[in-house]
Amino acid sequence: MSLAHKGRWITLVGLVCLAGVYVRALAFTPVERLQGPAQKIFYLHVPAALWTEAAMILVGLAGIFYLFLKDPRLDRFAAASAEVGTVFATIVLTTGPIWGKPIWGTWWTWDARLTSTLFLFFLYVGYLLVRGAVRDPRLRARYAAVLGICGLCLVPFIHLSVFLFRTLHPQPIIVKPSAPSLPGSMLATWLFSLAAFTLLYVGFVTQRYALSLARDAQQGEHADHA
Amino acid sequence: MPDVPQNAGYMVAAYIVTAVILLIYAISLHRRTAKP
Amino acid sequence: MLSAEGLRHVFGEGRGQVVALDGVSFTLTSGQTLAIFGPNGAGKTTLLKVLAGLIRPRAGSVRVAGGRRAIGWIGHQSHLYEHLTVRENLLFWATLYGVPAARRAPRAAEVLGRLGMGDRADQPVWSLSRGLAQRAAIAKALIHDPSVLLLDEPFTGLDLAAAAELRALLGELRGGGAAGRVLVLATHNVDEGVELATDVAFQRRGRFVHFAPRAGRGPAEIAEAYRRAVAGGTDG
Amino acid sequence: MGDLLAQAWAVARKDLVLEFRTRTALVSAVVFTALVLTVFNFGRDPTAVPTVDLAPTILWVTFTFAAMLALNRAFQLELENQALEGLLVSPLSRTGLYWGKLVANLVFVAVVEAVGLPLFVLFFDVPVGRVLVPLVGVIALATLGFVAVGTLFSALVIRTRFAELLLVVILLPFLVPPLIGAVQVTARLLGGRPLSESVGYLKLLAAYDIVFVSLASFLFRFTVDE
Repeated sequence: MSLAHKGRWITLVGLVCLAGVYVRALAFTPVERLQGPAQKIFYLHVPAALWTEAAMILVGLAGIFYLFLKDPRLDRFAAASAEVGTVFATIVLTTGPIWGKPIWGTWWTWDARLTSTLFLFFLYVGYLLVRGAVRDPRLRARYAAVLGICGLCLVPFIHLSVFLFRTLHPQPIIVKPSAPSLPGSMLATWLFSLAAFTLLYVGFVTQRYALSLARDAQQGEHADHA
Repeated sequence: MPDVPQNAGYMVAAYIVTAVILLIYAISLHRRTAKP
Repeated sequence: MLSAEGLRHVFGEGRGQVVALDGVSFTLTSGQTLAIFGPNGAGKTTLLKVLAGLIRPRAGSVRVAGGRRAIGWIGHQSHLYEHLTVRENLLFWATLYGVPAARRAPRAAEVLGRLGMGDRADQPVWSLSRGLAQRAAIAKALIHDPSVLLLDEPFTGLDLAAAAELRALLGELRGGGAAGRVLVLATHNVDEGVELATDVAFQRRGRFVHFAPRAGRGPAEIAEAYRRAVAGGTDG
Repeated sequence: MGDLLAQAWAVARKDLVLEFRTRTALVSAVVFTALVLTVFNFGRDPTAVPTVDLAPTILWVTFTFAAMLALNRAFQLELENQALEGLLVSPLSRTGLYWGKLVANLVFVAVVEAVGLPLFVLFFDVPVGRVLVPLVGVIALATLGFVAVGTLFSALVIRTRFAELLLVVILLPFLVPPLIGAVQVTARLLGGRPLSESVGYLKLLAAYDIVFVSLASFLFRFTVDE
């Protein structure tokens, strides 16, 4: 079974799992009284945001190891993780405002998670642009690793500056969305959704990795270490 | 008992948007890796 | 002393690879001048860049007595800042090459004198003619009195007079015996710099298909040997 | 170590001599700064928004643009004069080259800021007198942050297409933490509030400088070596 097939299966399982989350969240999880049904956006928004950040951290770590080991597989993984991270960031940046409108009355709020995801999105765009602008695979891998490592080191500073900024304008947090201090059934749904997104991340990255592997082999640019 | 805010529409919108984004990406990956 | 051991280098990866160096090894001692002939794309420039430390080879090693500080590089780029004067350029590069502060000014004056550029020393580089700019570039390469001098096609773009002048200068620079410098000269034009060479090498597809002392052979014999080696060496 | 500093200073001095001798870049940056400040001046209605609230943002947006001009020029000198190969052949360590370029960029930006700040005070009639020393301190702290990252990235983009555009895009997320810190502290200073209120942001700026100057010093060699 080729890598692409494995990736497709994992993605399929992830999508089925996500369907399960949809059913469970929409039909079997109690509505939160203060925020109303809109609160259920939380089950998609937060896992996607966690994986947006996790994907960038993995890009950075892959970059660190690439600089020392010079193994093209690490570079391929970093490229895959960055692309998948961008997709998840898009989800966060669309569901965020949709959730913000009914709760805080405005489409965009400088909420901590939304703001840091926006900065991560710019980081991803920069990363993918650098990968697109460099022809030579080894040079591209090295430049991407340098940018990935800087991105990894930037994540804590994004949180710190957003945290300091937020203590300046505290939003009326009705339900603290970040910490899952939720009653049992809601927490279970949230964890279920996190599992679904994890599967999707792994499935997508595997497929994207297989894709760049095929593309490199076809152009004969990457020696096949796999 | 304060009545629960009726904002289910936003929830549905968010769930649809998420599904659309994920499906589009899944399909694009599927097609791109399918080509020999 | 300059020695290369099993140098191998490749550009790109997988099937799209271009083999630039495929196992090059040699050793040169003071006073020796190696002229490397080969068609464009034989990997001559890559070899010189690896010797100079500009490119890390995929395999093999380069040893230079005195390390990078002892290497002079004359390539297609002058490395001179146009808006600085010739002297300012020399003083700047002397600092980078670790020439002690007190020694820099006299050393610059000495090199400028030797290259007959004393009167142009305080002119900005952009105002120099091509020939003078080439000489200024050579002055830069000599500022730290390198024991190894690497020249990548130094004669290209020079008219006959300038080429003859350069040849005379290199001959004088080489010095003889133990105190002499090691010169490595890469060119695709056989009759340039043959007289300078103590040893001759033909490079083809990243490999030396011929490496031997010149032994008094003139440009004609070398050209003939080159044709035979390149033609004969079709095993590549 | 002494050798390294001497070489780094030689690189910085060379850059600055060239900048002050050709002066084109410096003059254009200064004129640009004055222009942006003027435009901001006409762009606002003093009666609607009190200047003090808007001033810090205007100051820092102007300084960021000016820094961008300097960073774009950072390695232009080497390219125009075909000298980068010379620097890489010489025994000058990559870190020495980075520090030389960093110092040159910082001086360039400092000169532009030294002109921009008085103009800013003049145009916006902002009471700076009492807080001048801490204000200059914050400006230095924040400028070091994004110029350190900018110098690394300007070396990274020189060999790619659309280098200027790419530099701005990949640098954008890295500008945010120093900018947020700088604007917040400047606002407090101009608002006459005691420095003790901005300790959090000052720590952010200091930490950012330490992390990214050392990270960039380490990563620089991977952006210039072939």
